[in-house]
Amino acid sequence: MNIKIKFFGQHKEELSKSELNIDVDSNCNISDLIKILIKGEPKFSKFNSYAVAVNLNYENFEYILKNGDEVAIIPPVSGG
Amino acid sequence: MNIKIKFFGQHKEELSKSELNIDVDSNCNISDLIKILIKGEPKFSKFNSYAVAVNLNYENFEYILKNGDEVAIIPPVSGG
Amino acid sequence: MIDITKNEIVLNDYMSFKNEPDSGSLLFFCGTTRDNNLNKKVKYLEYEAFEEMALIKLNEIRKLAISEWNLNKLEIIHRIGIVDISEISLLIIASSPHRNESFRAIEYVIDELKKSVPIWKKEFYLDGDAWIGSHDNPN
Amino acid sequence: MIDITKNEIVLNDYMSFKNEPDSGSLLFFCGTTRDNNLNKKVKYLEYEAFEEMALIKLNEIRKLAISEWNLNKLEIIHRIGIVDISEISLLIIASSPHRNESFRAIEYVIDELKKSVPIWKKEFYLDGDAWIGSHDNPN
Repeated sequence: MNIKIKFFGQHKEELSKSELNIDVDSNCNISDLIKILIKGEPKFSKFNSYAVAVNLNYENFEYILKNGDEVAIIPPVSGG
Repeated sequence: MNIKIKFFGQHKEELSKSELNIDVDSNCNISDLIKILIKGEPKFSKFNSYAVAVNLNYENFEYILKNGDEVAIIPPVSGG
Repeated sequence: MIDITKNEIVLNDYMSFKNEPDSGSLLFFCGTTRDNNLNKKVKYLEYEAFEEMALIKLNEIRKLAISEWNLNKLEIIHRIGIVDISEISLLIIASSPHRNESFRAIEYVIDELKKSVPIWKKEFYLDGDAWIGSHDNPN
Repeated sequence: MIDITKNEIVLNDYMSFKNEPDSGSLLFFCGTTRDNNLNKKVKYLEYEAFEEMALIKLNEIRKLAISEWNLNKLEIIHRIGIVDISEISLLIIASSPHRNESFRAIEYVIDELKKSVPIWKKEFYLDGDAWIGSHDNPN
């Protein structure tokens, strides 16, 4: 399955990219995706605190991904 | 002693006057002044709830008046 | 700044300034004439003030609020005379480093103003009028 | 109305309307760039948003606030990009029959916005910069 990952703020800056496409096996949840992400982007391992949204909704790390899902990694927000 | 009394809002409207000069004896306090006021202006007796300011400061009813004091009868305020 | 004015309060007149550089919060409260009260249709309001004393009381409230919440700016403008529906009777502007202070200060000013500042409101209805705030024997 | 905009937020643009006839309270909150934070001199801020999602979240917050406090109006405008000192990053306007609802609603919107709306702030100092809100290992 193909998953699109979006990065923002400090993540985007640190990884020097705003998007990434990753192929994952079926039954992959978000925790699994993060492990795969860190293998390809070791710099991401320094980040401990972020939320994840799938197709514009916040989801927990057990969420099972579907082909074509867009996963946004959300650093701690600080609008206002 | 001469005391000037100022009326506002519903009092001014009811008595059809905004000011009144009253002669009182020395040692007259505000309670005494109100009794004298009601004798001259019986319509004022219908009002139960008001504060009193002497020379622009709120004072209690035991306040002893001095010659030339300006006494403002303050109906319940409702600014805003 | 404190003001009691017979003129219409026009918000744009107060919007030309930028916030203070060391403020992160700027809050504007407008009290406006509502077209109804206690199930009666209101045509307009009329405010009367004991101006000399009201200015003193507003200044006292302002100074207390500025020192209590460490404000960079606090302006209180109260209109008197006839105030039509939707027009502003009271404008309060507060500026502070953080937002909580602006909110608390403006709520304090309104509460205190309604307790101690000699300003009176009369509501005009389709079929009469009434002074607000009085618990005295009605006519 | 909800908006996320790259343009400067000019208060006068939002001041031309009169308050709703059945409202007695109109409250404007402006969050502005402060020239200091945590004892550092701030030169300017830069905001970034995940706009598509931020608009959805702001709309959810707005709907909840309107129904919770029975507001007649609630507008939320957030600026993104560079925001200079004293300029407005966040404008919230609330209108309600009584004042308490306007105050509670705006405080609620700010609190929720700071919890769940994907917008990020970077502070630029004389000697560097920092993303705000992060508790991750610093560089």
